[in-house]
Amino acid sequence: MASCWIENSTLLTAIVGTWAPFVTFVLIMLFTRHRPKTSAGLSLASATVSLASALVLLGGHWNLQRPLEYTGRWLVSGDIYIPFGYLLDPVSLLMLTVVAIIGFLVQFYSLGYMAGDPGFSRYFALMSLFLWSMMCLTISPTLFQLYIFWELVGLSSYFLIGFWYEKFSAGQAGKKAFVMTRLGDVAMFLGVLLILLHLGNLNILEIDSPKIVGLMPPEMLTLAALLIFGGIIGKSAQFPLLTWLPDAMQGPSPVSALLHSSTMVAAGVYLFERLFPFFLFSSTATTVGLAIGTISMLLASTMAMVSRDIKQIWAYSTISQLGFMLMGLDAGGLFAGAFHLTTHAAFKALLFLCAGVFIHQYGTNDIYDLAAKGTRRMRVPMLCTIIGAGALAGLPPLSGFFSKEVILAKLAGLPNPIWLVAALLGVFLTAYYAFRPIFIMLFPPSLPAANASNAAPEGTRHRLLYRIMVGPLVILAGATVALGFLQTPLRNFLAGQYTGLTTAGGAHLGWLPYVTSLLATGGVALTWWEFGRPGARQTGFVDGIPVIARFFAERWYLDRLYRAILDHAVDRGISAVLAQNDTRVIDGSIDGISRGTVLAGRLAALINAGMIQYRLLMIFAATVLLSLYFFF
Amino acid sequence: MHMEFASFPYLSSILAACLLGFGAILLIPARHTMLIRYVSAVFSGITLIITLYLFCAYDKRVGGLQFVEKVPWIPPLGIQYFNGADGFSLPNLLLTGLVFFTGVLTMWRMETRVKEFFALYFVLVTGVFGLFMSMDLFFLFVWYDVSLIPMYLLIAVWGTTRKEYAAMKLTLFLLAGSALILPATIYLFVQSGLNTFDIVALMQPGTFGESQQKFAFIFLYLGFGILAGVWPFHTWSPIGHVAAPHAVSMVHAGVLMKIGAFGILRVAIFLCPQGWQHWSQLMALLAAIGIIYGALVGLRQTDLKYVIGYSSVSHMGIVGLGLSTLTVDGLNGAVFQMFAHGVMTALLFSSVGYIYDQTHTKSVAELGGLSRTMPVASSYFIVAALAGMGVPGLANFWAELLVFIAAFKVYPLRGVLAIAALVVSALFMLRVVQRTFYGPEKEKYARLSDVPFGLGIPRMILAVVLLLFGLFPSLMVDMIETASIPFFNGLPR
Amino acid sequence: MIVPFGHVIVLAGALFLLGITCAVCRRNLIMVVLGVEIMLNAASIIFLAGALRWFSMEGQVFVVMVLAIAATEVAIGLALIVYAYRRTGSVDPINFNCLNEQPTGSQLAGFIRE
Amino acid sequence: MNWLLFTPEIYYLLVSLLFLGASMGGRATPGTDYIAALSAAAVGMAVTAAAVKLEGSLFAGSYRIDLLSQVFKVILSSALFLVLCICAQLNGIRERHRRDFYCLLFLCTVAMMMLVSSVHLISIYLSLELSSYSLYVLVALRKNANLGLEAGIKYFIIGIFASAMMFFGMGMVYASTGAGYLEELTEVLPGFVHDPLLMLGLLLTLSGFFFKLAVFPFHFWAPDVYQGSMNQVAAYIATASKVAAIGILLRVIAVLGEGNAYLIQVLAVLSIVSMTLGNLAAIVEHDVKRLLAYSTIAHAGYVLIGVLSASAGGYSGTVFYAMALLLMKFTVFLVVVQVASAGGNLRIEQLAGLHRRSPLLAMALLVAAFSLAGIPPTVGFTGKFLVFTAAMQKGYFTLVLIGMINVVISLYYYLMMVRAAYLLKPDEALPDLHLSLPLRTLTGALVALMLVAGSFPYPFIQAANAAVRALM
Repeated sequence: MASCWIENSTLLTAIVGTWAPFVTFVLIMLFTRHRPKTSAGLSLASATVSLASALVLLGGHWNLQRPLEYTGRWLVSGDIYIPFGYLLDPVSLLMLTVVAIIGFLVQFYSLGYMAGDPGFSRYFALMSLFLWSMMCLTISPTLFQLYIFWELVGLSSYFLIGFWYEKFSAGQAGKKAFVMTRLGDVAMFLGVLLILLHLGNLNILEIDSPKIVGLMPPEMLTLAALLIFGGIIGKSAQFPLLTWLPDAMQGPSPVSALLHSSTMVAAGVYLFERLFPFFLFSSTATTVGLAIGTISMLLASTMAMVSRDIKQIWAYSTISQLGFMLMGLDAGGLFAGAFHLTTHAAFKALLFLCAGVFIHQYGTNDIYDLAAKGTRRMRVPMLCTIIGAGALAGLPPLSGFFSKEVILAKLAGLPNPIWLVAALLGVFLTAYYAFRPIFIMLFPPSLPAANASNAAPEGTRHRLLYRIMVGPLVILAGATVALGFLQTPLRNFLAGQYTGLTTAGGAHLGWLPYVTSLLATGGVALTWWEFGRPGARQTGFVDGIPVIARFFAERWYLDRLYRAILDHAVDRGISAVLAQNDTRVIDGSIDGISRGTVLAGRLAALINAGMIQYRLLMIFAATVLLSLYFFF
Repeated sequence: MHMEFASFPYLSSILAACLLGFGAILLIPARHTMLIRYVSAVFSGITLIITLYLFCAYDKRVGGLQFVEKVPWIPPLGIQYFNGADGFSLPNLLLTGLVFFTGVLTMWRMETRVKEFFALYFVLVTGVFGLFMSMDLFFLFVWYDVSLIPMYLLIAVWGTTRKEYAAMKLTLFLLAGSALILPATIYLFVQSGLNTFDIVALMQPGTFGESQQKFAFIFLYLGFGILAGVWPFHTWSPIGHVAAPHAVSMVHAGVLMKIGAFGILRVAIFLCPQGWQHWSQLMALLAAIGIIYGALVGLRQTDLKYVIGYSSVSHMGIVGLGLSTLTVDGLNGAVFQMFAHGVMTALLFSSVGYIYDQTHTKSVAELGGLSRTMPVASSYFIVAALAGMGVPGLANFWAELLVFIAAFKVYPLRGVLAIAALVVSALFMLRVVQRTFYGPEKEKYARLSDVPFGLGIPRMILAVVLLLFGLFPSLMVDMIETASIPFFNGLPR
Repeated sequence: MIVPFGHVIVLAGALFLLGITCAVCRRNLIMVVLGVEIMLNAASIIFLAGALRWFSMEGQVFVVMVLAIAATEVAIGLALIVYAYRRTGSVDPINFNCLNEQPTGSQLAGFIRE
Repeated sequence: MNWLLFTPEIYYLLVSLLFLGASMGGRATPGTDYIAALSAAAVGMAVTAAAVKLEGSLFAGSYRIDLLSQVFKVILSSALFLVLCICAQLNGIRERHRRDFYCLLFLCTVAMMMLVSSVHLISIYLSLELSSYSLYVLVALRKNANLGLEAGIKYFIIGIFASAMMFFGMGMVYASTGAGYLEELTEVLPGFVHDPLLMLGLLLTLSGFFFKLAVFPFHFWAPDVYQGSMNQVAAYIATASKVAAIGILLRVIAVLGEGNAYLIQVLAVLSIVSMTLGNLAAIVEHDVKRLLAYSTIAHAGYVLIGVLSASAGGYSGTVFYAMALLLMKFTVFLVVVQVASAGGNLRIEQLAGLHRRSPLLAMALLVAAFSLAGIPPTVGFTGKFLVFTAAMQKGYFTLVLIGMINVVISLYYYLMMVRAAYLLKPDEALPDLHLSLPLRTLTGALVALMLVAGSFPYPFIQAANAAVRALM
């Protein structure tokens, strides 16, 4: 660390903001495990500190000219230098702020949501751990640091998904998430090493500078970019590693809101933003990225169309929206990706938190059940859900509309129109699946008696908890509506990033917004026809074709495929063969040697067992043999 | 007789503490079990304190061998009692101190033949300490055998599953290793023509010709490699881990396997650098196979200790890979990994020890939902498992990082394979955690108690160490570099 | 020497072999001892040949000594054999092979195999 | 002639004659006899020790007194003393044979002492035969006559067979060189290196020593004799007799010396076969004494490694090894004698529960077993190390490697003994073994000595070096 870190207020702010959650984590784990209130207080306080520092940093560097970088020695070994430090530039500041805000809101919300849980302290400790690692990831100046915290957010995700570890499926889901992201991480690690090999260090600014093209042969650069993209695929749950995210919904809803929609899974997209110029150096990599993004987007959309679990629907939509972001980025639109990331963070967190309120109240995830139990009477959450879904669907004038529009504009600028067409199809499908649960919940076929369950829960304690939970909803809903109008300031803010870079400017097509909103409205309308209108059968058009519905519901059989590979190829295949090899071949040969030795021992004993004269003969024979040795 | 002591003989006092402890235990009548435990704890604590002191007192700016003690032993053969500590041995000494002390505490509740157990345990550790500090080939070999022999009784008497088979197998296997080491050692002694077993003198460039180095290296590598669990000579280790009592498993996986790796480093690589360069391809291959193989076989295991055993094979493969890279980073990583893996496995075995004492089973299938009944014990295990998976923030991550970077540079393909094994190791570690600690609580384990504070101390120490070096890896790497960089600069190019 | 040295060696060797044959083939302890005596005598012949060859008396001293030694040998041997005959009523060496009960080894082998 | 040089031998001869006289008349008084024998042996040890610095030659130069012989005599006299220490309960033989037993034991010791001093073919042959004859009778003395008798007959037949071969060989050596003194041989040998007659003669000559040392193929008596003779006699054969054989072998090989590649190769082959065969056969053995016999055969192989190195280091290593063998073999036999106190044979399983019955004996067994296997820091390891180093100096890498592999094999059966003592539970509860105080002290001292001589071998190595200097 720079020696004057105390005096440098920016750095001090950053350090305090990022490390406060870690201190909280340690304090809670060591001392306040059995004092839930203290733990929550500590955690919330540190989240507040982080939020404040993030806002201060953002405000203080709104007009940042060039990136600020502070590094200090962490580890030096031979010619490997691994620093720890802070890199403050528009991209990281924006992400930092997003993380801090949503982190704060979700923690506040959790006060209500997690109240009374036996693992209350542990929950807040883990949330702090996550916040710490996510913030450190965001401000990483080197890929090493980024990779380290990348792993750590994965770890906190593992623990938070499996938070209710007594539920076997929760633990399984956590494991699945960790291992699948690990798969991507390994690829990323290899990519990082490849860069290290050629560049000699992993400073992000250096990787992003054009000199890398001179240092790395093009095929190596492409390979490195693709490998790192592997990490993004894992973390952002893109095709083909997308199946862990729906399962991750086993965790508490606030966790889904924070980790598995708005921030952690967006880390993949963030990494792309970080290495944006680097990726653009390799056209192959961007094309592959575009394809992966598109496939993920469409695939997830189809899955969302048939799911009955509200959190899973939003999870699929997350995958799909992350795909959108990657498409935008791969098309060369840094702002497109970053802007959609920001708005998505807001509205997706909103959606999950709303879903959390429903689930907390009614104890079920199934949208039909929820509808039957009367979610429509919970006015605020319902309204917020509609706002969030509207943003998700890209209905004007909500923020989602603007951010998607930017991406579409970038895609339209590409020579190949197929990406735009796919994206427009995605817009339609998004609108369809986003409003499907809404209409189902709004217009249940039959409602329970009005008084049976009041909209707002009864009892003062319940009411308090409910209020605590609703507070963040309102804020997020406000943000969802407002963010769309902040497009220009944000664009200006991000314009400072990667100034030297010239990318193909997106075509500014006048007709695009209209087409988009038309498609979105069309999607909503179709949903209304199928689910919303009075007397609707509440089955989607996909449900009409059972084969396809089943296909979608089974996640295109991807999960089964992986399971089969793991079970049959790895577990019962390679692993079993190797285990057999261990016991049969290696141990077998060693035991064989021992047995052989014993056998030889018995033979040797046999030689010594004959009668006297036989022994005399042996002596004589051996002597003759030895003397023969002399003569020949 | 000419003796040479650089300072107060700290290193010898470690050995003295062990031997005094041994003597004290022998003198106490067998029925005073509590007294024996306290005596053991005190003496092992003393060794821990001394090693810790040495680790801190070592002057990194000066580097080289410090705390040197030299006493002629058998002058006609040039054998000296020659101890010294450098950046390679200090981490291992500290590790031994840690595992020794925590091992004694882990066995606090053991009731059968307490006196004999601790006496043998002290002998075992004396050998280990001696090996790490000895700079004389002859003594190094002696300590090697001293540390192996008590294993037989320790496993055969106090062990559990297939204990006699395991004990016999382990002893013969490791002795077979020494059967390769001793001839090579004497060979080097004779070939040098210096009439000395002094490693410092023998490692001067030009002492041995290239062909001699190649010849001796392979014997030394295989001999020590057996103890280091090099594939395909690893099968003794999982079986041994499983059968041994907990503290012995701790020492065994935590320290004893390091002896093998340390021997490869201190003897084979130091004395035969050209042999090292010649055989490094083979080393890397065996190591890479070991890493993947261990992880994949570990996937199939259903006994907690077997899982740990195979993970050790995999992790020791990482050490081997680091040693094979012929780079500073590789050596740093390998030595760091020795330390980190030692602490990590000790923690794993210590936790499993507690769990086994409570539930009387090690079968993953029978266990389940333990997080509910014993959250503290579980979290220790989980911390260690995470370290084993190479999660950042814990010491193992750094070690593996350094090794992988070096390996990727030098042997891209083998490096990639080894890195890919990270996924498998994550899979099998998490699988065990999932089946053992998560899931619904089982009726029969509902009444078990969690780790009381006192018994938790050893695990706490180990976990803190893991975290400390995970957050501040420089503490360790700077230490190792004081040895690795001069060693590399001294190599003939 | 009248007889060439080589011839004497051959004679001694033949005698020695005869002795060995006797010791190995005859199923009688006394005959075994006798066979060994023949071997000693063969050796004596060599010594005598050597004494003649090198014109030294040492060889003859050897022979004298060995006569005494052979006598002792036979004394002890006969004592043992007579004792044995009294106890077992037999001087067939095959009757004196009860010590080495065949080691089963199955237990140990089983242990290895487990 | 300076009869002073001959003092130890005369002393032992006199004691032996005294016992001979006593055995002819008077009633048996076991207690007194034992005390007398033990104190005679103790005094003998002192006499021998006092004579250690003597030098000179006797009997027309056929008998040499030098440091080597005197050191070996000290070892031999201590071996006798040690063996007598465990003869307190001579349950193996009839009471009326006790005095005969002592007489023969002393006589045998005299013969062995003479053996290590002999430098002429005749004196070698004579003393060898003398020691053998005493042992034949000692073996046959056993009360359980079928065991003792059979062992005695086997020992006798194989012994005389080997001695006849040896004598034949001596004849060939003499006939081809005309030399009877070892020194003469040294001088004339270089001219005869390619004479097959001489080479064959040397090989056959060595067979007598090989018989004593139980080297393949002259080892066939060992298992049966160890098993058949009573425990104390077996202990004596395993210790004293081996030491004497090593002593004379050193003398002879030192004469044949370097440059005799054929002979060295034969020795190497014999060494390898002996170790391997001995160790392998021991694996499946259940009778402790028989097992020890096989282990003796294996050890003979290790000894040969030192001998065939034909260098000062090798010889001194061999001397050290002889001392080590005495210590560790005797310790095991001490345990055997104590555990099988009724005088019977001992099976490995009968060691079960020893660690409870007598922790001291169990520990002695443990240390001795590891020492026999050659595990540091015991004396057995140091001995092996010295021998191996010497062999390596001659470049016999493979030999050392095979030796080490044999160590691994041998560890198996030594561990089986340890296992029995520490792990097995006896079928029925056996009473504790109470050792008398002197025996306890002796056991403790032996254990300590094995460890101390293993860890601080320098003084012992110096002694061995000094002794060997007489050879060079």
